[in-house]
Amino acid sequence: MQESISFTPQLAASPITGILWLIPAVPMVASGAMALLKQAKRKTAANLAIGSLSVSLLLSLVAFAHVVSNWANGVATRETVNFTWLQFGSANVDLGWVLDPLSAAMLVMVSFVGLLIFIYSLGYMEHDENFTRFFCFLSLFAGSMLGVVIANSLLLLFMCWELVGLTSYLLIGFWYQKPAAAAAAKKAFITTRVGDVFFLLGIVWLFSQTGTLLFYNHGAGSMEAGALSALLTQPAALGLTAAGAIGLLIFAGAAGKSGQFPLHVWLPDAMEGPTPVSALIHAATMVAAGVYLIARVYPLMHAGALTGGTTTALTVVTWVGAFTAVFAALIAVAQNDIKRILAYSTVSQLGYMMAGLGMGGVAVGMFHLITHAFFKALLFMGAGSVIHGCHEEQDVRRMGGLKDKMPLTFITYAIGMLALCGFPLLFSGFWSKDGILEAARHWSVARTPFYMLVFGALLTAFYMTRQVAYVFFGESRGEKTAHESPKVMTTPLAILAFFAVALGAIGTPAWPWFRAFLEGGATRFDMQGFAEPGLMLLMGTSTVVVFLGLGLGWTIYGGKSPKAEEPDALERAMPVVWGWLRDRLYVDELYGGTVIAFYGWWGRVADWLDRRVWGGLVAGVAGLFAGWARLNRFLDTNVVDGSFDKGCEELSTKGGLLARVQSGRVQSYLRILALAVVVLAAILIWSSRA
Amino acid sequence: MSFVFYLLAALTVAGGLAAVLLKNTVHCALALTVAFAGLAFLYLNLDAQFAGFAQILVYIGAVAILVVFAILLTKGSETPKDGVFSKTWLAGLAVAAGVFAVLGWAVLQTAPMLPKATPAPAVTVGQIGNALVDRYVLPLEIVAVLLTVALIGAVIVALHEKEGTR
Amino acid sequence: MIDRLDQIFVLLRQWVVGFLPASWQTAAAVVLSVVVIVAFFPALFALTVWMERKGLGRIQNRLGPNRVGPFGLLQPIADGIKSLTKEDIVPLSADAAVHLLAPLMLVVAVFMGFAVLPMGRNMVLVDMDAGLLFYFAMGASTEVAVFMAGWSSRNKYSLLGAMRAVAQMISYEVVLLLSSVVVVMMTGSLSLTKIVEAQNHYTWGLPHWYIFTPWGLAGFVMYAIAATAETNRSPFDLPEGESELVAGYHTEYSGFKFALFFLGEYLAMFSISGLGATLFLGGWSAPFSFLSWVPSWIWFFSKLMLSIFVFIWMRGTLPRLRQDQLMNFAWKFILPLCLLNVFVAALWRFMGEGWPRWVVCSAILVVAYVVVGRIEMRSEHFGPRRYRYAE
Amino acid sequence: MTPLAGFLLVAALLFSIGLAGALTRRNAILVLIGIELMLNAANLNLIAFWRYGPHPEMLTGMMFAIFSIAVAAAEAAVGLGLVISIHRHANTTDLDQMNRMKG
Repeated sequence: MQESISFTPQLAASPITGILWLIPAVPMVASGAMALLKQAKRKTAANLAIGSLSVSLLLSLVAFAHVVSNWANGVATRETVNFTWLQFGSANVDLGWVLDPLSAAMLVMVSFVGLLIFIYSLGYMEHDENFTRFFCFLSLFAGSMLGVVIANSLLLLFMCWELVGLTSYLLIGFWYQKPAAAAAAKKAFITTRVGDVFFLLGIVWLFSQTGTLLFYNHGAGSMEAGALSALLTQPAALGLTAAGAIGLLIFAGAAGKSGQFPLHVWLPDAMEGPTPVSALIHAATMVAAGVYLIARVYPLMHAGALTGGTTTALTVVTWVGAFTAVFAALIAVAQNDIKRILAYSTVSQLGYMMAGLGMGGVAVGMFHLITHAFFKALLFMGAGSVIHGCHEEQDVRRMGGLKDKMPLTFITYAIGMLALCGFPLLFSGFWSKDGILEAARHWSVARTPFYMLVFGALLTAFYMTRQVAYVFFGESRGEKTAHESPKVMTTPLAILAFFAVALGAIGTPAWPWFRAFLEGGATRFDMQGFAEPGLMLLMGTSTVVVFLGLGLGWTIYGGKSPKAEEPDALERAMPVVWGWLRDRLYVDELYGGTVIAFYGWWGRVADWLDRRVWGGLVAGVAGLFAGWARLNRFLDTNVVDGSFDKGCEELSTKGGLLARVQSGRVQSYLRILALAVVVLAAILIWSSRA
Repeated sequence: MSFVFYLLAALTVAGGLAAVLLKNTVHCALALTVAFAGLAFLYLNLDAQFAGFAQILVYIGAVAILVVFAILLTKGSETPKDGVFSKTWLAGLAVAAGVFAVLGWAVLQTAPMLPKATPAPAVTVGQIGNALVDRYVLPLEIVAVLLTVALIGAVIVALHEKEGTR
Repeated sequence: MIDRLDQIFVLLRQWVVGFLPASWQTAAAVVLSVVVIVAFFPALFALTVWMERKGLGRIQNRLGPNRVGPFGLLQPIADGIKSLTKEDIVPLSADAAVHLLAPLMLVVAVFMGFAVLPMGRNMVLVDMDAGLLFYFAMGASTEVAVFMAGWSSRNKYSLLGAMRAVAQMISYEVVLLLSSVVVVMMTGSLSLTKIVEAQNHYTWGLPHWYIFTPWGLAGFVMYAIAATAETNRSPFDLPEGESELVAGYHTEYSGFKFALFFLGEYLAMFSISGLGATLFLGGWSAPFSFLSWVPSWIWFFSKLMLSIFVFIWMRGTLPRLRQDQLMNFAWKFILPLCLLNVFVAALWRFMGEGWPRWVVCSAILVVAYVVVGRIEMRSEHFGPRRYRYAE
Repeated sequence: MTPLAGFLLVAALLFSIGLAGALTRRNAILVLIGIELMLNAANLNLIAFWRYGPHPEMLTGMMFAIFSIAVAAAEAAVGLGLVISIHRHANTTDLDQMNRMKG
C-alpha cells in the first residue's frame, strides 16, 4: 500500500520537520476562519490571530532548539520534506519545505516580532471598526511570510511571496477611504510586480536549465553542486553565465520587495497603512523577504566565485545596496513625516543588508536583518505610539517635548534610535553594521562601497538625531496635549527594546555565535576576536562617525524648537539641495515624467485613433451597409414578398404534416432510434462479412 | 457451456421477462431484482468477483429500492384499467425482435472466430484498486464528480417547489 | 496441546471429513461448516433472547423470565415451541407469494453474511478476497426482503414500517461502509482474514487493534451507531416502534414466519457485531500478548457477546428517536464526520511514524466533532420540532 | 458453441427484452426498468469480453463494467427523480399522456 501512495515524502529525520508545514498553515487557517467571522466579533478575532501565531512561535522555537542541539552535536541541520505537486510529461514540479539554520533563525524572528506586533495592534487598532478584517489580513500575512521562510522550492517561495505582496497591498490600502492610502496600495503592488516579473523569468529559466525548483534535494536540488556546475557552463548574454543571469533576475525580484534603488519608491508611500502594518511588513519582515531570498539563493549567486573573490551578480548586489543605503539616507534627512523618515531609513538599512550579503556573505547580511528587524519594529511601534499619543499627528514639526509626556515611549524609542545609529558597544546595531563595514573593508573589487557605507552611517546618526530632537525635546508645538499609550502598546516596546540591546551579544567579533550558527562552525568566547588587524581602527572610525552624526544633529536641532512653519535649519543653509532632498530627489517625478507620462500619452493616442480613425471607418462601413439594406428592403417589399409568402404557406402546411412525426411520445422516438440501430448494425455486419 | 451457466441464464432471462411483462408494477420491480441477482451470479461465473458483489450492492441494494420507492411515491402500484401496454406495443415488440434478430445473427455469424475457453484470470481486488487509482484515476475522478452532480440534481428535481418546505 | 485446543474445530472437521472419499472431502467440509453455523447461531440466539429479557428485567427492576427451568433458562425453547405450533395467518388481501418469500430471503441473506467472518484462526468458511464487499452486498439485499414483507402485507402500518426501515437501513448503510473504509485503507485489503492478521501484532504486550488509533476510535464509534440503526435496534427501532405502528413490517406475520423475522433480526445483530469486532477490535486476536494462549475463537465470541450486551444495555437505557431526527443525524452529522475520518486516515498514513500524527489527527477529529455538533445542535434539525397546524 | 458466444447471446436476449419493455410499457418507471436491463446486458457483454479477451490482466473490460455500474446508478437516481417530479406536475406516469412536446 505504501508504494501506491505516490506523494509519500521521504520522511523527515525529525518529527518537527515533518510538521513544519503547520507553522504557516495555522495562521492561514486562522485567517480563513476570521474571514468568516462577523465584524462585531473583535475578541474572537484577536484571540484567533494571537493564539494561532503563538502556536507558530512555539513550533518555531521547537524547530530552532532542534537545529541548535544538532549544531551543538556538530551536525549541520538540513532536513527537507519534498513531494511532487504537478506532473506533466516527464517533468514534475516538486514542492517542499526545509529546516536549516537560516530558516530556523528567520522563523523565530518573524513569528516573535509578528506576535509582539499583533499584541501591539490590539491597542493601536482598538477604535477601528474593521478590527476583525485587519487581524484576518495580518494573520494571512504572517502565514504567507512564514511560508516564504520555510519554502524549499523556488515555486512555493514564489507563491507565498505573491501572497505576501497581496496582503501588503490589502493592508496598505486598509483605510481605503483615504485616496492616498488606495493610491499607495496600488503603487506598492505595481512597483513590486515589476520586480516579480523578472523574478518569475528567473524561476522559469532556472527550471528550464536544471529541471527542478527545489533548493535542496539530497544532491539533486538546484542550489546544490550538480545543478550549479551545470548552470556555470551555460553561457548567457553579456559574458554572464546562466547562473549569474538567473541570479540577477532573482535579485530584481528581491530589489522590488525590499525597495532597492530603482524600485524603492513604493516603500515610503506604503506608510499610509496603519502603523503596526508599517512596523510588521514594511520594516521587520516583508521587506526583509528580499534579503532572505538572496540569502536563500546565495549558492547560486556565489557560484563560480574564485576563492575569496566575488561574482558579477554579487557585485551588482553590492553596488545597488551601497548606493541605496546612501541615497535613501540622504532623502531621510529632509523628511518631516515621522514615519517617512523611518521608511527611508528602512530603505537605506536594507541597502546595508544587500551590501552585506554582496560583500560578506549570508551571515553578515542576515545578522543585520535580524537586529534591524527588532530595532526598526521598535522604532515604528514607538512612532505609532507617538502618533497615537499626539492624536494622529504625523508631522515631526508639530510635536516636541514628548519626553516628559510619554516617558516610556521616549526611553524605548531612544534605545531603538541608538541601535539604529549604531551607538558603540552597547547596541546590536553597532555590531551588525560593523560586520558589514568590516566585510566592505576587505572587499576585493573596490573600496568605494566602504566609504559610501561609512557616510551612510554618518547620515543615519544625523537624521535620527534630528528626528528625536524634533519629536521628544524642546517644548510642545502640537495643538492638543499628548498622552502616554496604554500598556498593551508599551509592553511590546519594552520587550523589543531589550532585544535591540541584547541581540548584539551574539554577533560580536569576540563571540561570532550567529555566524558560526549559520555556517555551522564551532565557536567560543575569546577576546582575540578583536585583535584582528585594523578591526579596532574600524570600530574607532565608526564610533567617531556615529558621534559626529549625533553631535551634528544635536548642535543643529537640539534644544531649540522652531515653529512648524519656519524653514528648517538646514534649509536656510542650503535651500537648493534641501529642496531636492525634500522632494525625494525627484525619482517619483522622473517615473511620472517618463513611464507613466508615456502610457498616458499612448492612451490618449489610442483613444484618438479609436474615435477618429477606426470609429470613422466603422461608421462609413455601417453607412454603406445601411444604404444597401434600404435598397434590399425596397426590392423585398415590392418584388420578392408576393411569391415568397406563397412559398411559406406551402411550406407551413407541408411542415404541419411532417410535424405529426414529432408526436411528443418518448417511445416513438426510442422506436425510431432502435430501428436505425438495427439497420446500421445490419449494414455493418453485411459489409464486414462480404 | 456448463449446466450452471444455463441455469443462471435461464434465471436472468426469466427475471427480465417477468420484469417487463408482469401487470403489477411492484412485482416488476421485484422481478428486476431477480434479474440483477442472476446477472451478479453470471459475473461470478465469469470469475469477476468484485463486479458481481458490486452489482448486488449497487443494483439490488440501491437501484431496486429506488425503483420501489418511486413506484410507491407515484402510486403506480395500482394497475391502470386500460391495460399496462401502450397503444403502439406491437410496433415496439417488432422493433425489439428485430434488434434481437440482428444481434443474435451477428453473434452466430462470428461465433466460430470467438476465442475458446481460456484459463480463469487471477485478479485480486488489490489489482483493481491500484488500477483505479493509477491507470483509471481520471475516469474515477470524473465518475466521482458525476455522482455528486447526479445526487444534487436528483434531490433538486424531486424537491417540492412549494416554498416553506426546505 | 494449546494450539490443538485453538484449532479444535478445524481438526474435528478434518477428522469427520476423513471418513469420506477424497473427491467429496472439500465439498463435505464446506457443507459441514455450513451446518455447524446454521445450527450454532440459532442456539446462540436462544441464549441471547434469554439474556436480553433478563437484562431488561434487571434494568427495569423486574425479575424477567423465571418460571420455565432454572432462572427461566428454558424460556426461549418454550417460546420456540409456541411460535412453531401457532397458526400461520396470511391476510386475505395479502400478496401470498411475496408474503412467504420475504422472511426466507431475509434469513438467507443474513446467514450468508457469516460465510466470510473469521471466527478464529483458520476458522472462516470462505476466505474471500473481497470478503467485506460480499458482506455488505448481503446486508444490502436484506432491505429488499424487508420491503417485500412490508408491502406484501397490504397493511398501512406494515408499509410505513417497511418504508421507515428501508430508508433508515439505506442511510445508515452508507455510514457503515464509510466507517469501514478507513480500515480497508490501512490494511490495503478487503479480505477480513487479512484485516485480522494486520491487527494481530503487539508492542509491549499491547495489541495493534485499529480502535487504538484516532481514526480507528472515531470509525468504531460511528460503526457502532450505524450498526445499531442497521439492525433496527433501540434507540433506532422506529420501524418496529410498537407505540407508533403496531409492529412495523412484520405486523401481519405470525407463527413460524414471525419467528424467522425474529431470528433474522438477532442473527443480523450477531453478524454485524462480529464484523465490528473483526474490523476494529482485532477479530480473534488476544487483547494482551501474554493471553494469546487462550484459543482464538474464545476471544472472537467473547468480543461478540460483549457488543451484544452493549446492544441490550442501550435498548434498556435510551429513548427512541424521531424519524426526521434519525435521517438528519445520518446525513448531516455522521456522514460528514465519516468523510472527514477518511481524510484523517489518509493524513495519518501520509505523516508517517512519530508523535505528530497522533496530535494532529486527534486534534482534527475532536475539533470537527465539536464544531459540527455545535452547528447541528443550533439548527432545528435536532431540537424540538415546530409543529405548524392548519396548513 | 464457445462459452463467450453463450454469454453474448444471453446479453443480446436481455438487451432485447429490456428494449421491448422500454418500448411497450406505458408506465414511465417501467420504461426506466427496461433501460436498466439494457445497461446490464451491456455490462454482461463487457465482462464476458474481459474474461475471454486476449488481455484479462489489463482489466479494461472489468473497469468499463464497474464505471458503467456507477453511471447507471446515477442515471437511475436522476431518471426516477424526473419521473417523480413529472408525476407531481401531471399527476400521471403514463407515457401515452405525456405528449405535450409534440411538434
